[in-house]
Amino acid sequence: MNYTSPTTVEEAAAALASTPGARVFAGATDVVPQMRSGRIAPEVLVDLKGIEELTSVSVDDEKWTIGAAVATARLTEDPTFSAEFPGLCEAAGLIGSDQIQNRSSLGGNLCNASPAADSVPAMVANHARAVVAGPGGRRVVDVADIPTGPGSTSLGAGEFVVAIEVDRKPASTGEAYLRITPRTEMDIAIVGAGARVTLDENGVCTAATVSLGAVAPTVVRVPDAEAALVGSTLDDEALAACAAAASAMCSPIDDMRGTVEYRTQVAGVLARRAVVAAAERARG
Amino acid sequence: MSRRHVNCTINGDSADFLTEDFTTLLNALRDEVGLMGAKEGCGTGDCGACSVLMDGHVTCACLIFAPEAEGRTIVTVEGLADHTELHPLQQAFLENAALQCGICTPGFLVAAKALLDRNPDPTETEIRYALAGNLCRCTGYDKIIRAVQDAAEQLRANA
Amino acid sequence: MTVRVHLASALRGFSSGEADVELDPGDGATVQRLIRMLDERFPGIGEPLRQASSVAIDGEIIADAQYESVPDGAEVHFLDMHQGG
Amino acid sequence: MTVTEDNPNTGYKWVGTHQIRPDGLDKVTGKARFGADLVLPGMLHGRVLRSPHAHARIVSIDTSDAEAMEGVRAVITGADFPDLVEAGRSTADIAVAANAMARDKVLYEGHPVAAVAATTRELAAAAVKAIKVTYEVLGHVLTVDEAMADGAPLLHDGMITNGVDPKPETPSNVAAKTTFERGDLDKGFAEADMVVEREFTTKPVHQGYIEPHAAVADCGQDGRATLWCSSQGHFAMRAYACTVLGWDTGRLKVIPAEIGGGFGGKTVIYLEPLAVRLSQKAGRPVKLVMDRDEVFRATGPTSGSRMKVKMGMTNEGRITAAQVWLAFEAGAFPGSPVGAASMCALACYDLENFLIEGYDVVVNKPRVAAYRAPGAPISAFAVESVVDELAKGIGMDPIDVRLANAAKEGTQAPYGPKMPRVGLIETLEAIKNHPNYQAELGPNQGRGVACGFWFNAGMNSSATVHVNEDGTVTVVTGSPDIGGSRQSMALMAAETLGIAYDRIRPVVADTETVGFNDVTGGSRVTLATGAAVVESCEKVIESLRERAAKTWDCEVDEVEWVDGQAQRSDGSQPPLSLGDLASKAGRTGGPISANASLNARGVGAGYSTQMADIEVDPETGVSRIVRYTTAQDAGRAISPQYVEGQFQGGVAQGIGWALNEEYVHGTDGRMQNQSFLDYRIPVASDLPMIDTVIVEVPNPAHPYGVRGVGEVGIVPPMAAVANAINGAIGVRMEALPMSPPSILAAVNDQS
Repeated sequence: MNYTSPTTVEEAAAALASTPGARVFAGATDVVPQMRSGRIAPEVLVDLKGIEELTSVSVDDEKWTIGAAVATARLTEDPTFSAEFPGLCEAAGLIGSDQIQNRSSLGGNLCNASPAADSVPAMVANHARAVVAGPGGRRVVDVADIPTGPGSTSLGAGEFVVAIEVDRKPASTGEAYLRITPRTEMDIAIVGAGARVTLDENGVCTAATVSLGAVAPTVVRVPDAEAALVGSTLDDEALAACAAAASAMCSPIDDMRGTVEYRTQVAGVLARRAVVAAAERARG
Repeated sequence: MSRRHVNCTINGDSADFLTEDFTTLLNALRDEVGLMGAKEGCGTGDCGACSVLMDGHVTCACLIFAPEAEGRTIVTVEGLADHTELHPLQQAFLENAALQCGICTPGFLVAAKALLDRNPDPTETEIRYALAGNLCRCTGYDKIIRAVQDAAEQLRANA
Repeated sequence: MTVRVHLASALRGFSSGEADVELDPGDGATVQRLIRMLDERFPGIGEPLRQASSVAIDGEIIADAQYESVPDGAEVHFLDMHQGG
Repeated sequence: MTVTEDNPNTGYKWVGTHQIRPDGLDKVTGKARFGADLVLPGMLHGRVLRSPHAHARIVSIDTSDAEAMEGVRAVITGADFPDLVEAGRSTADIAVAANAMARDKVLYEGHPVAAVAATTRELAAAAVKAIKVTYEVLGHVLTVDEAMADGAPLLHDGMITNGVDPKPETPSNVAAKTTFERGDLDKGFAEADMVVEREFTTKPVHQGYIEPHAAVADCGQDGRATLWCSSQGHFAMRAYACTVLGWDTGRLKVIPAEIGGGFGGKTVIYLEPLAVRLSQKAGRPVKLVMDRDEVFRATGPTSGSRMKVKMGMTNEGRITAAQVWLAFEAGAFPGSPVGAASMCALACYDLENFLIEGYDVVVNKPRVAAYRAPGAPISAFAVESVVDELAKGIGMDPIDVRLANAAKEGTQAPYGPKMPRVGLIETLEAIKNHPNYQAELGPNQGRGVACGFWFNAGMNSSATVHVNEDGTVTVVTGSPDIGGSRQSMALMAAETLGIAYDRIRPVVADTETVGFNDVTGGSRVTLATGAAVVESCEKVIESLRERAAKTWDCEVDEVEWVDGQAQRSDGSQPPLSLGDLASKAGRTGGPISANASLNARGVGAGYSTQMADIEVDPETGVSRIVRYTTAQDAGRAISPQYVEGQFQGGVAQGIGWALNEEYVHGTDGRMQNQSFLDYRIPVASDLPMIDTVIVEVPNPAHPYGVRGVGEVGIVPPMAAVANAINGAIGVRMEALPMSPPSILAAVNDQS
């Protein structure tokens, strides 16, 4: 059992390639509990926090590039980023306590591939992309395409996420994330909903994304909800259609955190509320 | 198998210890360094009893691998008092009866220090959310929140 | 001297359903003497009474009360108490 | 805020004041040593192998591979302990031993089957995995309904229900039935203008102390051992461990560590005898510490239940009859708190007609342990919910309804005896007069009220008081300090001796240093151990008066003890301070010291009335505590800040129980939520400040009026919250926890 802390993406890739039982980690907030419960038993742990690219945030006219291992606390306390993406920050800020926030990362939250991961619906609502590095070089894929089911991803052998890219937010656009948990903090979403809407000068919705967490094996987008919103003024009728579409999109499970009925019903409520919150932000 | 040598700063002193690669910082602090102030309540980052500051940020020592401490600055509850003077948070916890059994107290003090270092005048709600990662089963939190408010006031007066 | 002993429902099998029993245990009576007298009247009731963890004498609940003295006119209840958390 | 009966000026100098607790400094600086903090030279690390099955016969255990591993120094199984069945020991002793280590059957997931000691934690974990256990898996029962069903798999062959006449002939999972009854139920219900009948269920909940169980044992070659552990009673740990080991009590010395929370869950043993036996086999000290998942799977909890309550009320608010049926999960061995739950269920009320039946039912879950007023919160949830519904039904204020039926001095308690002076009415009035009772409620907000009763306890305590050479004082007790009792001991000693609080050092001593003490439980320490401290101090004062009389060459009755000084009644001599007398103790008869050992008398029952203001989101079922107010009769608050802390802590635990806490088991009989992430105790942001009113109706039987405050605060919250939810959105919650999914399901059912 070895710990290694590479300083370049290439070294990390080599470390991953050299041992089949190697595993990358950033904050270890999921890795340690999984090791402790015996669910995973990595032979080598590759700490990504020594790689500058993975721990830095940059922005240009087109996009934000967020290192996959950047602690969510560093991201959410960035005044520029949080002003532009308050919804994404809300979501990232819900991943556990302050103690966790100083370790957890967007990359880790994504690659742990929990359907209930809080930051993922918000990233999906914002059309975020993942920059993936691996033996075959780099590729860029939609964040939504990384998780393929609970605990599994589309990452190939030796691949890992280097950064999350989010395009600069267009004008008159707002986004939001809401979730339901029994406790106010330190909890896993029973249902989560992300939304982003763009409004024109008449208040008509010109673009919308609605995403749901914890209601299917992966985070899902809700095209019918988005269709119901676009072209509307987000009036009650459109919002009701959005809620109904969100509920209809659910294929959840019964588990110790919630029932199929509950998740299905509340997904609609949360989707509607997330859209309302996003619209308020879009209106400024 | 030979053990790894880790150099770091703990509570203001340069320190080093030997560790297995997969040992947690919490176990290294307790077993190798001999600092027993950080406690294990869960081992999974859910209770905050092992809270320490790493480079000024509050984290759960149970979720950190000991080799990650290389070159870092660690502060535990044992490092809060300034020689003969208690930290205002420690004094406020005593005066407000903000502890009963005391097992969670080290973690609360460390997390509260992290809060006040970045926000000297937090609201009650901000304190409650900042300390939500620290479980206390004895007090119902009421007196802990009041102690943090008192300490914040004291620190602002001292500043 | 009169002492009134209350028998819990589970013990009334011994007493043909009688719930309240009056005894004259005489001066210097103790709980132990009450149990002996009850066992004479309702054979077999002594054992469960001795096993009761507590006895209430005029409302005061006392643990391990076998040798507790019982005043004239007292009301006595045998109780199985949980020690608490 | 404190409400004192008749508001007497107590005249106390130390009792009732705010002081810094004696153990506080160590606890804020990280120096305090808890169970897992002890390290001994050469110490081995132990690990327990636990059953993956809820119910199975152990066919064989092969430890040879584990024993052969490098670094493994000892392996033990049930065969390493005496067979208490063969030895003819009591059922209770047999259960203690069988729960500590399974012999032929495992009765719940997490039941210990073997343990190892090795040179490192990692080796111990690996060795445990190398032990091969062959099980014959049996059918399991997880709820009282499953356990009581015809043909249910039996946990204990041949167990016949106690308390049923005539005795049943066939064995079952029902260990015992308790019954309390009075009057004529039919007549009572006939007199009612309104009758409500409902069924309720609750889940097992864990005490949730933050410190996992830990024990370090060091057994010598002479067969004697020293055990360090964190518990609510090291004398009890000694007794239980020796029972399991088959040892004389004198072979084992137990040294108490600081205890990181217990709430009843650390009144029983788990690791202690295993650590001793491992150490004995290895010839080295052994430390055993539980992981959090082990704490959930194998310790605590309190009972899950099913309950039926039927009550009748007149339009004037008089309860005419009450029928209560309780079935409690005991876990794997008999001994649920259903008896206490039965006794407490109706103890807030003065009733003519009632019937209470309680069933103690074994199921394939961890053996239940005491949890804060064991049993009372469960039955109170059901009864206080029905009282609330009746009050709303007849249109009467919920506090007025309770006042109209309240138990008071002279009330014949449902469990038999007449109540002595008690303070229920005062707590009801304190809530009614509290400004929060008039606070305006917003949309989807509701207010709920509920009451609770707990006996409190006395039991056995010992204390020794030493006067040091300079007049400082050491107060030695054997009651582990779980929430500030060292402070209350010091305050009562200061008050009695008339010296300053900071001249007194209270310590909790080991089993060889102080006389016997029962566990710190039942809210008994301030009362009982406090009484032993006060009595010891009084003996010291007697001795001091004699010594002063010697010094002055006068009669003892010419000497008074006032304000920490001996005074000559006629004023002819300057007073002698405690320090003066202590420094010359050698001349007046030697060191000054006294002890007292007693079975405490004068237990004073505790009542609490609480009010919850809750907001419910009707679209999601998410609830929020807007305001919470608790009024509890402390008798006398020796240390008011810590009394408030007990009130607030009990309320917070109750709110967790009400809203989110529960054991979730799969159909495979395994617990699913064995972490603090999924077993959701309240976090700081879940709660508001908890407003407290310390009601003081002094216990006439205690020197300072103490009743005990630790437990009753957890009795009312579940019903108070349920009643508030009912006020907010109209649904009557019949099952705990009232989590968002269950509230929303109730809303859906209603509409």
